[in-house]
Amino acid sequence: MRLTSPSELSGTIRVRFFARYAELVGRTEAAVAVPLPATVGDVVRRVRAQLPGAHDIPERPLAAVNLRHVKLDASVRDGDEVALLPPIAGG
Amino acid sequence: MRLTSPSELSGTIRVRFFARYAELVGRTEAAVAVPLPATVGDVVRRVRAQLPGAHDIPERPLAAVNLRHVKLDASVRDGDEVALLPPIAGG
Amino acid sequence: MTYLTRSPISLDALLAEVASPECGGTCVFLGTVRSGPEEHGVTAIEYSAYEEMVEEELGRIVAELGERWSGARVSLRHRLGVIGVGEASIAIVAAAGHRAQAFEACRYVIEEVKRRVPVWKRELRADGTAVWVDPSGRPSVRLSDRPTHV
Amino acid sequence: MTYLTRSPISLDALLAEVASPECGGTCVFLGTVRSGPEEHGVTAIEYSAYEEMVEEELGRIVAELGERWSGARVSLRHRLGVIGVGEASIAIVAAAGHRAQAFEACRYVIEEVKRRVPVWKRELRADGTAVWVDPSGRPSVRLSDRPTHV
Repeated sequence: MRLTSPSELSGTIRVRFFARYAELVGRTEAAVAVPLPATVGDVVRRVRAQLPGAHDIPERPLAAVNLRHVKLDASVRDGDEVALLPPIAGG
Repeated sequence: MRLTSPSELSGTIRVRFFARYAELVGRTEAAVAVPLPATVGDVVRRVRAQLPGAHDIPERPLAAVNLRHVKLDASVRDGDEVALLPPIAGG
Repeated sequence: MTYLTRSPISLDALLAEVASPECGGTCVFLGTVRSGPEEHGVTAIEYSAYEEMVEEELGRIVAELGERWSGARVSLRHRLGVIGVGEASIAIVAAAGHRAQAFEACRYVIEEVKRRVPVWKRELRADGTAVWVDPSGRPSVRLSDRPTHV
Repeated sequence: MTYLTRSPISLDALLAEVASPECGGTCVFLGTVRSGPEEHGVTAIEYSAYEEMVEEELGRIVAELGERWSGARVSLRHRLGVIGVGEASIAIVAAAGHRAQAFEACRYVIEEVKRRVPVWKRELRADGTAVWVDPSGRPSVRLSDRPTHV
């Protein structure tokens, strides 16, 4: 299980929170360390487990990496910006 | 043939011409006498036969009676306004 | 209601006519005088109409709109006379609770106008000629450049 | 390109951006803050966004438009911040040679915005509460009225 292996390379992901999710965690961003290789889904699991209030973020939220929508199985690299997006309601 | 019967009641129709049709006949309206009962088609035939330049109006033009689109078999009454409409090109 | 004007159309005035707190979507259509490669040097278009019937027919179209999209609000103007390239000959504003209705209602009005409302246009060309436009959008008959009688 | 603004949107400026003699049809969509019976006393909506991504995503939508409707020209603005009832949160202008393209292009932009562009809204109510709006247009979660951190 990648997330618990201490021997692997680790990356730091900038995670951003918006709207209701920002309210839930009481912040708009966090730096999250994940063992690599990792997916957006891995980042979400880590966020939900570690950040106070983040457990109320859905298990499968809408997400973006580096300003593009992605699926949760998209991979992330060290330095990526992952955004967790509440249901879009613009226009 | 109604149009040639002298014994029938006659009606006077105000005929209006627009755009290219007005150019063809060199006028924007005419009073046309038709034996009644008569249809818009009868009025058109009479106009095309009698008015200089009107023969270049199509045999079956778009027409309106009293500000409403009608088919050529619609009946007309004394005092009606019949308009012969070139292909519509508004908007 | 007077839907016809010989002055430039004020979109702001039309928007104000339909504004309502219950409308979340507004769709506008502007038809403007075009002078692209297909137009062969059009400098302006002269619009003429069977004016009394235009008013009646547009009134009927607006009434139909109220039946099809209840809660939709519409305002419109059709301009007549000589209209220069880039200027609007028609402006339609349809506001509704939600966007789908606003788009559909606005589209309905312009399609019905093109089909039913007795307006004609004559392209004025840079070479001094004038050409009646047929409904497909392309001129069909070239006539002299004497002024129309209408 | 900057598609976001915190000021009232000038439709005239957007129309001027796309005006072209080769365009005969222009379709506009305005999304305005609604306060109908469904809205339970909404006085304004506060719009927030993932601003950098909004700019990128709108740029991508505009690029797609050019591929699908060649010759279509589009301009748009999305407003953020607190927007009062009746004011526009988004304005989209699509101009094209002919009306069908203008309508389709304008509709495409607003549908893609609703689907892809990371903007959120919080309804501000007359009773002092604030409610995040879910994508179906109805609020789903009632939260405190403390200001959002975004």
